Amino acid sequence: MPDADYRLYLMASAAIFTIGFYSMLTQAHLLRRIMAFNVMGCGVFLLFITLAARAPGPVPDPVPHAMVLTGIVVSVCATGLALALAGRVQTVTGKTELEPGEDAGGRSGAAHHGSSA
Amino acid sequence: MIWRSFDWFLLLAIVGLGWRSLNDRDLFRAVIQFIAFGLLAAVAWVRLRAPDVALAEAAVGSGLTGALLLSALARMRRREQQAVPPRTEASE
Amino acid sequence: MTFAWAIVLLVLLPLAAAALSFAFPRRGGWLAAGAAVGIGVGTAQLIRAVLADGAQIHQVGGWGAPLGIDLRADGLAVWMLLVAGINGAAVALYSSRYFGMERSEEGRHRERYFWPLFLFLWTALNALFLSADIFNLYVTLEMLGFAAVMLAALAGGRDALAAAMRYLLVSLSASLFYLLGVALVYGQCGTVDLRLLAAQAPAQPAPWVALALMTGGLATKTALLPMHFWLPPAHASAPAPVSALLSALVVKGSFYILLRLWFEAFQVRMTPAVAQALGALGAAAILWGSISALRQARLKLLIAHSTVAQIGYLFLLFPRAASPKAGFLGWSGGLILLGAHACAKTAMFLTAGNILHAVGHDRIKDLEGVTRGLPVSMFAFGLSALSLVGLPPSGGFAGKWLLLSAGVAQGQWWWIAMVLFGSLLAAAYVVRVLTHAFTSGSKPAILNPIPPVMEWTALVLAIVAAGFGLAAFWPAELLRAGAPQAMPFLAGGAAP
Amino acid sequence: MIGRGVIGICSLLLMGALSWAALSLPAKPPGLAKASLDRLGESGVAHPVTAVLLNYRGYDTLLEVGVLLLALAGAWSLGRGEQPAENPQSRPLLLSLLRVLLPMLLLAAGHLLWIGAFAPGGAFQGGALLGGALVLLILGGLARRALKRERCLRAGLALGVLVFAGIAAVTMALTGGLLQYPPGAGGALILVIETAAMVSIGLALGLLYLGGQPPEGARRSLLATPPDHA
Repeated sequence: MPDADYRLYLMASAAIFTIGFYSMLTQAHLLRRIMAFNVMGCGVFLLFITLAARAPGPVPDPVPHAMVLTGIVVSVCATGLALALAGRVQTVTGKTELEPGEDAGGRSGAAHHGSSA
Repeated sequence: MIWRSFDWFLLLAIVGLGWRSLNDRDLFRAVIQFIAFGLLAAVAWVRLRAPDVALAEAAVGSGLTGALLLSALARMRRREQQAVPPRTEASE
Repeated sequence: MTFAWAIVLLVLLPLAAAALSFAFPRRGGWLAAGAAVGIGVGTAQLIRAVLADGAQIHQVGGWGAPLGIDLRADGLAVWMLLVAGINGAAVALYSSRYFGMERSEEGRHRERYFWPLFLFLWTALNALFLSADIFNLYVTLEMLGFAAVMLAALAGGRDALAAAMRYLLVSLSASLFYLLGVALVYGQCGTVDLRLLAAQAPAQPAPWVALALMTGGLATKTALLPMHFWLPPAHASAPAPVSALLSALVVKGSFYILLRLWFEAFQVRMTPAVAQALGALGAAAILWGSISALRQARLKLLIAHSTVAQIGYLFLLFPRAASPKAGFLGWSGGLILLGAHACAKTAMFLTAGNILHAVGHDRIKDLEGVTRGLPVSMFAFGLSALSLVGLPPSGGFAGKWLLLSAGVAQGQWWWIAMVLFGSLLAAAYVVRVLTHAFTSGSKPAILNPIPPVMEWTALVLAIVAAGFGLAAFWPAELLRAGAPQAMPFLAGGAAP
Repeated sequence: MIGRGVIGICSLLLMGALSWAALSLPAKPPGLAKASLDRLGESGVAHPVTAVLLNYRGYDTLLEVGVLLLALAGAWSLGRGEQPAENPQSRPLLLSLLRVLLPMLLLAAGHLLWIGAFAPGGAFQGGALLGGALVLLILGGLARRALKRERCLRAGLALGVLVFAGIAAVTMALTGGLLQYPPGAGGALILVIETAAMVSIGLALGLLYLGGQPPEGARRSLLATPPDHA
């Protein structure tokens, strides 16, 4: 297997990261935004792995590989956590997306305090 | 030459699937495309001589993440069908 | 050897306590108390070591950078550890009663999960402050982010969950921007160690892009204007002790990494233009945050918006400290302000929690008579307001004074006007709360009694914030004692 | 709200900057490939990636095992999840599949753990397989009783962090260095850490599938979502 043309892989990593970033900002459905985060992460990992493959010597650089393994596990943790949170958001608000106007903060305060007495 | 076209094909497929998985109207199809995206990424890691990462990507990045997404999607669909009136408080 | 054992106390102990408090949910409070004592001892020892011998290095695994990870305790790191320790301990003490007040199943559930999440948050902060490795910093940043988001979601209401969801998405994307920068830096320099990067001083294009990506990600996590939109809802809808942690400590974690990048690893890139740009964003944040704080109807939202403004002050540190002239004045001023803001903000949010629980709401215009019912809490609020506005002898005063002196020495009058105007605005929004609270209204409508511990914890922190200016020479000495070699103009004040 | 056009233009600029920066990186990067191979003999394992993960940069992995537990604790803090609805038609198929697949997955996980010392594999990959096995068990409805034993689950989840942090503290006492293994003991200690970590990783990844704390039987928590039996 001859060496890959690494410039292609580098540009692909930039493209994948950007696609994820663009969709994170333009998509509304929480599931899609969580997938967008994973796609962004994949772009970053592709950059790490390409850099590792370019290292001079008989074998690729193991340090970026280890970093990506760490990154993949962090990603799946984040995905599980985000999906669980999205599920709760849907149960409580009935919606699978966040409302853009919520930042204005009309209602606030820890809601549970209202019920404590 | 063969490897070069293989690289082109692989990367175009990854980028294309990445885009489709985030922009497909049908969420179920989007998730399936996302899983395929992860599997192709694992092929890319093999191509870049990173078998450890390929193993982890196939098992975790594509497999488990895909399972998480699918079950979350099923749950979301079920909640939508039940159409529970939105509750205002966490307590009942 | 001191440093080695301090790491065990500061990182391994809270981490193990977090795991244990997850395995034994009923013992969370005691485990947190044990961790707090250990962290206190570790911080004290480390401060002594840094004051006596300067910066401390520990090579994890004995490998040493670039192959291994180095941990480092210098004046800046130890100062941050101290600020986190004081506020963390106070929040732990407050929470030992706060979550127990609710005797429902839901309240018990919250208390059980508060402790492991809180301990993970503390572990992440300590590990972050000690790390000298930008990839290791990424791992600590993720731990910090997860813990912060899930603590914010603990309130469980509609607003809290939606705000936490937004916070999580923003935080995860920002982390990836940071990680992408780390990848580019590694590809260029072949190391991720802060001190080795500083020695290389790379001048190629890739580190510029990397630095821009990392700064963008970290500024978003720090909620610097215009990336502040996620902060007010998340901080205001969380339970009171969590709001305190988020405002006082969590945003400062990413700010700390920004300092490390710009003043240490990539010091050569710190051009006046960059410094002025970051400072200008800070100034805009002061204006926007203060004005929107003035317009809030609810106390917790007011305090959260005030955090956006106070973060702006922290970014004034960049133009002040980057100048070779009087750089150390700006550096120590900014960092003293950081500590003072942390204590004052914790005290304020804890007070707000007391008010919310005692009268059942936090609408500012209906707070009449609260002072009669909660005199200790309102006194604490007043004292912390003193520091937020920057009146002597508070820590806020000392920090602003040093920033101003640096500005005067550098002849930058525009910035001085900015600091003073920000103080006026801060005075306006806290006075608005105080006038309502100190008006003797019809009845002190206290519904629920507040445990004394919760009132006195807030007061002690407020006293620390308000009286801190009297001892401001001490942190300055600490910061100077362990200043890294990469910041020569900071240590001596001489031109590089 | 900013329009899609503005976001699109910003994204294109971002992509340009990223490509430019990535392409400008040196073709022969000054990485740590040589350094990590040169000192492989001292690390106690023969596979470079495992050496980086558990020795050179073992501190990262320690914190990361913590992140995993934190993520699970966070998901549980949201309340109870749901037992996935069973499809009675596909259940026999799933069960017969499980009978074949489950022992294979467990064997493969153990194999990956063992060969991680000298070949691609290790605690993460093994843990991922364990997590997959647990997901299949949950899907087949075979994990119900196990999921009720919450105390055991909690202990298993915390095990990885506790063993890793404990060994880190012990190495400190023995050698004066955090995670600095005594000469010759590196391989054995790494295997102990990896075994404990694999159990916790597998449990955490599998349990994240439930989307919350394992569902309770009779007693319903206030925070639980309304139970919906298909």
